[in-house]
Amino acid sequence: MQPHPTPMAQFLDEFDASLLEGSVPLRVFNDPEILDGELERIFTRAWVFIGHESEIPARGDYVQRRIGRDPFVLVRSDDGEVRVLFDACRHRGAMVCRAERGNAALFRCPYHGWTYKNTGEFAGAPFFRAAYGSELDKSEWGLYAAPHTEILHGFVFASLDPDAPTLEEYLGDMKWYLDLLWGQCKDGWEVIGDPQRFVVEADWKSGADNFCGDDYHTFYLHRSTIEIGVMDGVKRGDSTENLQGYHVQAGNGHAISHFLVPPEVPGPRFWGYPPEVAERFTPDKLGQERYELAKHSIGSVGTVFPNFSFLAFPLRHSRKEGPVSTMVIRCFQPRGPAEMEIWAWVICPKGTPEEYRRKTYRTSMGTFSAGGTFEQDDSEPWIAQARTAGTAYGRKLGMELNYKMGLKGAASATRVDDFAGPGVAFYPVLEDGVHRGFHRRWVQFMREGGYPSAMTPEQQNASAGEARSNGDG
Amino acid sequence: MQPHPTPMAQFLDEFDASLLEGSVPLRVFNDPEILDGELERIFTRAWVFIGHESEIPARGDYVQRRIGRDPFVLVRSDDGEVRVLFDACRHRGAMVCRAERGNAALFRCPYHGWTYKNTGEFAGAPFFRAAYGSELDKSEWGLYAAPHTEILHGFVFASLDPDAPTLEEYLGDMKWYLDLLWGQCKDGWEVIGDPQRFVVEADWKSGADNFCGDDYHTFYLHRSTIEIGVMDGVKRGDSTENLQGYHVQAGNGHAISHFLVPPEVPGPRFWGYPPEVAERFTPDKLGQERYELAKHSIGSVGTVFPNFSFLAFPLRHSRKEGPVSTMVIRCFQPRGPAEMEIWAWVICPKGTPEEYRRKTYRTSMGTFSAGGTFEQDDSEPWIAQARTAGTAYGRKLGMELNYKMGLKGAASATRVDDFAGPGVAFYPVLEDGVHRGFHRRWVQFMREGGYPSAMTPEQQNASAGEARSNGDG
Amino acid sequence: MQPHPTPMAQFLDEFDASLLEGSVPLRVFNDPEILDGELERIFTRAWVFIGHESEIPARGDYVQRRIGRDPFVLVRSDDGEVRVLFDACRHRGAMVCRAERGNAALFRCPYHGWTYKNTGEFAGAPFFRAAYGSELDKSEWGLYAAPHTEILHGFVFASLDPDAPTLEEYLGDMKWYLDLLWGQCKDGWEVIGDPQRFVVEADWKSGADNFCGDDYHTFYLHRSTIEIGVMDGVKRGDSTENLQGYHVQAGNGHAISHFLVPPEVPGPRFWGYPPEVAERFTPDKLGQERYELAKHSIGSVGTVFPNFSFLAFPLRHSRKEGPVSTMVIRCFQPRGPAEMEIWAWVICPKGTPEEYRRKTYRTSMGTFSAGGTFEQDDSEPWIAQARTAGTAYGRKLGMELNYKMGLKGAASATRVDDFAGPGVAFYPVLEDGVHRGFHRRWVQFMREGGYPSAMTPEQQNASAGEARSNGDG
Amino acid sequence: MSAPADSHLLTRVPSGSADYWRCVDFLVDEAAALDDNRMDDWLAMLHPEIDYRAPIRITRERAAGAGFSEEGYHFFEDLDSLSIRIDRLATDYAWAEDPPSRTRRFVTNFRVFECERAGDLRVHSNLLLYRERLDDPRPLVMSAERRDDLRDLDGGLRLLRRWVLLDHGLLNTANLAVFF
Amino acid sequence: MSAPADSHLLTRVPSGSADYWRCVDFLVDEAAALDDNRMDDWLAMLHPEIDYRAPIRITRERAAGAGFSEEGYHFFEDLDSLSIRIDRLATDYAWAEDPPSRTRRFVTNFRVFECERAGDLRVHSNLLLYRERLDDPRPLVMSAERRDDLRDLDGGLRLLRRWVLLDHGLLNTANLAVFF
Amino acid sequence: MSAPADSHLLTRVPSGSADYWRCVDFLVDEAAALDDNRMDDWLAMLHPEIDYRAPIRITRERAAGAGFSEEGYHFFEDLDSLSIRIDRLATDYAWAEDPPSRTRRFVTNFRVFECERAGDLRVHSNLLLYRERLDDPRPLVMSAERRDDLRDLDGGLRLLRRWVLLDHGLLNTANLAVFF
Ligand code: FES
Ligand code: FES
Ligand code: FES
Ligand SMILES: [Fe+3]
Ligand SMILES: [Fe+3]
Ligand SMILES: [Fe+3]
Repeated sequence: MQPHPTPMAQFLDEFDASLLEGSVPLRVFNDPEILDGELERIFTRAWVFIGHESEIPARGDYVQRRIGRDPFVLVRSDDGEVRVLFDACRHRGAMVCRAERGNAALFRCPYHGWTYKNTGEFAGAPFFRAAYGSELDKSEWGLYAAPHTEILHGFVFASLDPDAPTLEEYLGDMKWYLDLLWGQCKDGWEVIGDPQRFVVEADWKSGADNFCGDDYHTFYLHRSTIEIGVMDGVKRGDSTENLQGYHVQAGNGHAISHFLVPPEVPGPRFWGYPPEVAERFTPDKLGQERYELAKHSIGSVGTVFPNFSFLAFPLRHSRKEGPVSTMVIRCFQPRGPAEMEIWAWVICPKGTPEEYRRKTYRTSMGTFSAGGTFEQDDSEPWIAQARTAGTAYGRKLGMELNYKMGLKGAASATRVDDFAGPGVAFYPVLEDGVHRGFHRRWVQFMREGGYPSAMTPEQQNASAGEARSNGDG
Repeated sequence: MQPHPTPMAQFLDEFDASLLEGSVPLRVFNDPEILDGELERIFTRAWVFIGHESEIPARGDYVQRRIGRDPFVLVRSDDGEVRVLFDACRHRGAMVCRAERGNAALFRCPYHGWTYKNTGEFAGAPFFRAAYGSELDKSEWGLYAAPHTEILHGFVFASLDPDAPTLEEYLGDMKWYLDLLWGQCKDGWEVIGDPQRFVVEADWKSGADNFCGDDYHTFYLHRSTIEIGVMDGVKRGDSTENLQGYHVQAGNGHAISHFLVPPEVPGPRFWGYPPEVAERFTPDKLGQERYELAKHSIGSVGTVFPNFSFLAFPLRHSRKEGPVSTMVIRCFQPRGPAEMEIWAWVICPKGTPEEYRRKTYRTSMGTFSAGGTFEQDDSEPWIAQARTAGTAYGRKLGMELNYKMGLKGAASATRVDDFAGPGVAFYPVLEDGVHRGFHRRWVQFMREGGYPSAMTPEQQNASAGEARSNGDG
Repeated sequence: MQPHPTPMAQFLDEFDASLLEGSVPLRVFNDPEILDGELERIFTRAWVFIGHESEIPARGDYVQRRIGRDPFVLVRSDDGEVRVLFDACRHRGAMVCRAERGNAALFRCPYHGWTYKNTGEFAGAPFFRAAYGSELDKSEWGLYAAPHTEILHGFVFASLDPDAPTLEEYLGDMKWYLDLLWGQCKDGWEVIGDPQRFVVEADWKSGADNFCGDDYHTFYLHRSTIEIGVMDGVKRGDSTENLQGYHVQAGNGHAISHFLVPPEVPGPRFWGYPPEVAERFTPDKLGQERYELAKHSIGSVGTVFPNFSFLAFPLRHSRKEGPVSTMVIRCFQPRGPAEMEIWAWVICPKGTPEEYRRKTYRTSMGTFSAGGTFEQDDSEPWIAQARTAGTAYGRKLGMELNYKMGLKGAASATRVDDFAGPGVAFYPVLEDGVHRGFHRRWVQFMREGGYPSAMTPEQQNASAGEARSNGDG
Repeated sequence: MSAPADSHLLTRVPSGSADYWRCVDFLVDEAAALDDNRMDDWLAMLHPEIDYRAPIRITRERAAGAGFSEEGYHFFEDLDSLSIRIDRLATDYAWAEDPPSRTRRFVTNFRVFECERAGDLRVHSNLLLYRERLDDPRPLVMSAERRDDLRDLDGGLRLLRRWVLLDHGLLNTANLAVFF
Repeated sequence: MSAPADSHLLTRVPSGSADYWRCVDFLVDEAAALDDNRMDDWLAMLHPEIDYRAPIRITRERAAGAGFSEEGYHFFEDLDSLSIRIDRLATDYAWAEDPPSRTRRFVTNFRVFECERAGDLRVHSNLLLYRERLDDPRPLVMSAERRDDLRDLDGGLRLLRRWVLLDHGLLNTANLAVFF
Repeated sequence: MSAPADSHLLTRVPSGSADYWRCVDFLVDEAAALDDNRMDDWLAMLHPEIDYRAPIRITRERAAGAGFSEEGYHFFEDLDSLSIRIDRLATDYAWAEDPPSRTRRFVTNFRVFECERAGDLRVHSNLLLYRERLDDPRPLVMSAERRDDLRDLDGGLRLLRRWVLLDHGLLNTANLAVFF
């Protein structure tokens, strides 16, 4: 009678063990009990992306955001601090923020008029003294705020768990890569326009897992786009030539797939930005070595556990012009079992000339958005995954998915030590270790108990790494 | 993994205790487990409002109604009795009543034609003898009827629990107030038109709790309406002047907020009814004292536990004419977690002259209905409450709502002994005791065990009352 | 707090016992826990109908089908075998079949391009050697197929349980009747057009149970159709004259209601097929005795447990022409609590002349389809059943449905020994034994433990049979 | 008083005629004013004597007709009360429509008739109202037939009478804070 | 037999012409008759030789076309069978539509062509059917393109042929008890 | 750059005039091309200089206007990029629309204006897009106002500029793989 006879703890043990064999139980992509656990144990504990400072440039600027399914307000308070406030009035729980974007000195709850400063502090209530006398300590009745909020290169992250480590600790070696991407521009980065948001009837992990580095899908799922020449330098057919990139497990479940041009390719690349934008990059911030790496970087895609992803590649949304660099970020937000909400932003270096700014925006949206030539196909298999994950037969079979690429033996991906960045790196990208690492961290978060301890890149890679050293690497 | 680690009994104990501090757990406004409990322990036990006799004036007249989510038929049987029949054919459970209003001597089930008298008795079935021979005792196969049905001033109530007390016992001191409202008109009251029904994605308790006497919200949530002058005698701004009314805890979870005009105001008021309607009121029914109180009554709003509410105030839906009395009743029916169905009737004294009858209807619907200038705003915070109540972060925080108004100390609302009616009365209305009482009764109903014992007004008020006597009252 | 305080095993025991009294708990028609059990214990174990061979005449032809809610592909593989493949890619679980009908040598998963032969075997994957080296044994990575697939007269059935008996054993005595219906045509049968599929917010059992032989409903639910003369030879009014047919419990929960013309009626009937179609029937296949029975057969309706049903009657969808034979088959697929999907096919003997082929199709769809004059009314009571089955009051009452017809005593239906076919037969059809048998089998399937043992017709009929022998039969 | 019956006793104004287009343009312009939240423009399109009603509807047996309540109305308005509603929307506290929902009024199936009173025009049309609120991606779709009387005033048509015959029993909406 | 192809080989009847309006009026009047449950009025609009069909549709790959079944039809009717349906509705036992659902037919995107046979008119139109049943507040919305042939008879147009090209595979409805 | 304001400053083209019908026919024909998946026919209806946009929309307070993003667009296309999209659909791997969804575009509420540039026509219309995917019986309904500029080219109108003003914040759709 029980759809899930396995108690959750045992399920997690088995899952963890099965990861060593490159297996992930299909069921995790559609299960109400697992979603409840995720909301409780992942989304109220992990550091999650909230938005970018450039979305709220002035004091009082705010935008509505979500952590998991919960409503929050990202606001630049009058004291200049950026805060992440839980949008639930302390009086009777109505929501105090009504618009998705705006500027406000005060948030006034429509129900009874309790009022909060844009710092979240309680500011007043109608008939306050007559109603509450002196018993109500105003300092205790401000909006709840995320216990931790930190900003990295303008990207605002928050954690709802008082016990969370610092963002830097949480990011582990992934910070090095976020620095690589976003820490070298003179004036930082900015969001163009407003985020696009759309609902997909699939599990949020389908998106987050994919962006860990599912380069393997690019050549088939996105074949229509490649066939018509949207992605330069990618050839069709059964060739590994196109897969010259690195998979990095950066610890704590984070992963990045990073593509370099061979040293012999002339000219700086900076993910395809043309000179007038590339000049925003400077070695002054992180040093010459990292700057050189950026210079040779042509593409990146990655996921910061649990649900923040990014992608940067030069692409075409035109037959007349050459590839245009794109840089997009994503939040894969759970909405329900087999339902997520995708938030999609386009970003560019601050100071990008207007013409190229528009060009990168059009190309980014033209390829990676709900209507993008690339991304419109991504939701198809994700929806299907959720559907098969919900089957009775899949449960009866105990169906396990194949995450075995690069796990053992003779496959082409090999652990390499010569990659410039930290973490455990493989070359080329034909390997599933980045995905296995994501799920290992997921298991760790889902367990009962205190805040998950740090997971080193070696631990994250445990199975694959060991396996590789037994193989011929 | 469990979204609600607290077993229900412990949760109820904690909730009851927290009420003494003026706290209500946010979670109760959106929780599938709690809704299941409510359907099982409240809606199949409490006395609930079904409809008004004037809706079914003739024998055979019927209307479809709900108790919780369950379908019932309110019918005036051929023997003149008013009955509340469970609309489930005893044969295979199809529904026998197809229209929302009509007149029928028989209810014939469309599936196989089993037929019931409008008393609910089994009347026959096709091929009865050939099919069932002599074994089927017809007297045992009538429609189930509510075990208890009683009528008070034409208002029909029913309880699905054989162990329920009488309606009078159930109402406790609230009966005195229902008498005050509806027991003094010569020919009673009647419903105008058909009820308006609409779905709101909020918990049913948001409505029931509000109508217990949330006068506090009037001045902010309904500020748009007040600003344009719909509610006479109410001034804007931070003034308590407008709150001259009484909050009464009437026992068994029932509550009323009652407004009087000062004795110096000339002329009888009767909730704003003009002389040609007010003359329907008579001291002959309940005596001179109650009649005098009605004469000075200008407004009432209240809830009979669990989900029957009423509201009467003189209001404007015109700039050219003065205030018009309105009298509306409400059922807040659960439909699902965070979903209710609101049933809204307009009533008036029987014999109200046609012109004023139309005027009170137009003003009532123009202010208190799905499209009413007042009520259209009410659902906004209720929907938001349900949304925050469903958050993982709210659960993690164990977020408690503030029901502390008037609980302790120096606030202005004071228990008064000089109010004319029974129950525990406070003056003025700036206090949450009426809401706390509702939730105390709710806790009592939700507990396992036999039918809840009576709760006196003093018990209902326990926390607040004690606190007040320690304070300066 | 628990909506279903009865543990499932105890519930099933009680249900089984109550069947002896002709009672079925209303709750089974709308209960999420029961649906979960059905998906797990019935639909992944029982033999279920998948489709007809004539839908996939050529190699590579496929159609998308469901078992319970799970997606399968019925395909005629290149080796000529008919297979039922689980539509879940072994890589990451996306679906490999995108269209509802087509022809394919290969199924290629859109996500990463893993490819399967139309036998289900793994055929290849992009970069296979580079990605997986030699570690991945291709023979282990084909699509899952139903462990058992068998074809009876072109009707394809499958079971997802390796422990399932053969189809023949599973069908028990019902095979004799399926042979009677579909085993005597020279060239077999074929589907006309594509199946019609529609969603009904009712439990799947409402349909399956009805088709076991709910002749009782015909005269009231379908009275509109009968009144206007769609069903020949059926008279209105309280007459049993129209019910001259046999109810047969065929074992293992299967049942059929079969109608014969009296021997004195001239001319062969063959369910109303005219001579030019009836000549397709031949005694060569099953012998003269069965052929004679077909000759006198005028109508059949039945259910193969759990959810495959059929119906054949001569009907009118015209005032100008006489009755036209119809032959329809049905799958009642669960979609959710109180939600099913009905699949409806029209079939006819292969070789039916084109004009009559069109005529039988038009008449079949004109009467038995979502828009058919008969069937459009069926969903009304089924939806109502699901609704009352979901009520809190129904649960409180422990409401039991009446399945007592023919159970005891003086009713007209009598067990007969002179019916030509196997199983336990009753005459005439005014009895609920066929429905009780369905539910007895259901209880057996729902129990924990190994594959349900066979249930003989006598066992299926236990209660009713015993009762009848005590009565006057 | 019940809804104007299907106007078959009236003279049909030929589709494509000048009066037909005046009516169509009026209703299309009106829809644009409402969808654009130009409430004052809408108010200006109303005749001073406007009678604006939306009767409550319940499910009745076929033999009992369309189920419109004899006495019950969701809306029963005149210019006085409609202008109160519009003034209310203009405050900063009309929460049900602030932020405003995103609406779109699809007006189709025009049939134009001459009213009993010369010059007045009766228009039957179908209205599909698409409405989204806040961040809820599930639209609220409402449907109605409207039977309107239009009258010339100061050189332009004005809405003199409107019956909104909703195809709704139990309303699928938390409020009726928009106009039909 | 398959649905009439998009009628680009036929001569277009100019929009706004008399014939155009006759067609539009016909379809709008027809929708009103159906929405008002005036079934006899509807029957009177049908040509005695009416051929009324709604093919079943399944999901096919793009290359395989629109997915209409070659042999399968939800409806495949003539006047004889349609009148049976209408007579059935008039009994007191036609449960699927008694109480009747609340329907509204939105007819748009008219394109009128001259048929091969002189005088006959082919009209393509889009149909959105809004339908509510009993106390279920969730509407059932169905969509189709219709390709109709209209023929003059006794001084008025009659519906001679209709193909209802539904935009539905698995139907979102418990019955097809209404007409399209 | 923001959407063309409601075009009240422009001269209205009389409804029923030749230019009105040219616009209506254009949009109705265009809808048919898209619903029939005749993508090349659609491409031929576009002006070489087409500017095709669908701004992102967010929920703002009433005082802040309709909520269209100043810089954010779901679509921001020219002929070059639109033809890439159409070529992509023609491959065998455009999964989001292969099998194609079943779509129906209901175009209503036409208002036609003369553009600043003589001869160009501006049309406002409402678009309801009904869309079904695979075996999902729940339709996806999208709504928008469109503000189009049409220009004569080679004897026929071409779509020169389109603003699709969607009535959607959070999109109720897994992809925007269809055209508006
Ligand atoms: S809920 Fe916010 S002020 Fe009362
Ligand atoms: S279910 Fe009511 S008569 Fe059978
Ligand atoms: S999921 Fe099928 S190929 Fe990857
Ligand atoms: Fe992708
Ligand atoms: Fe209120
Ligand atoms: Fe039937």
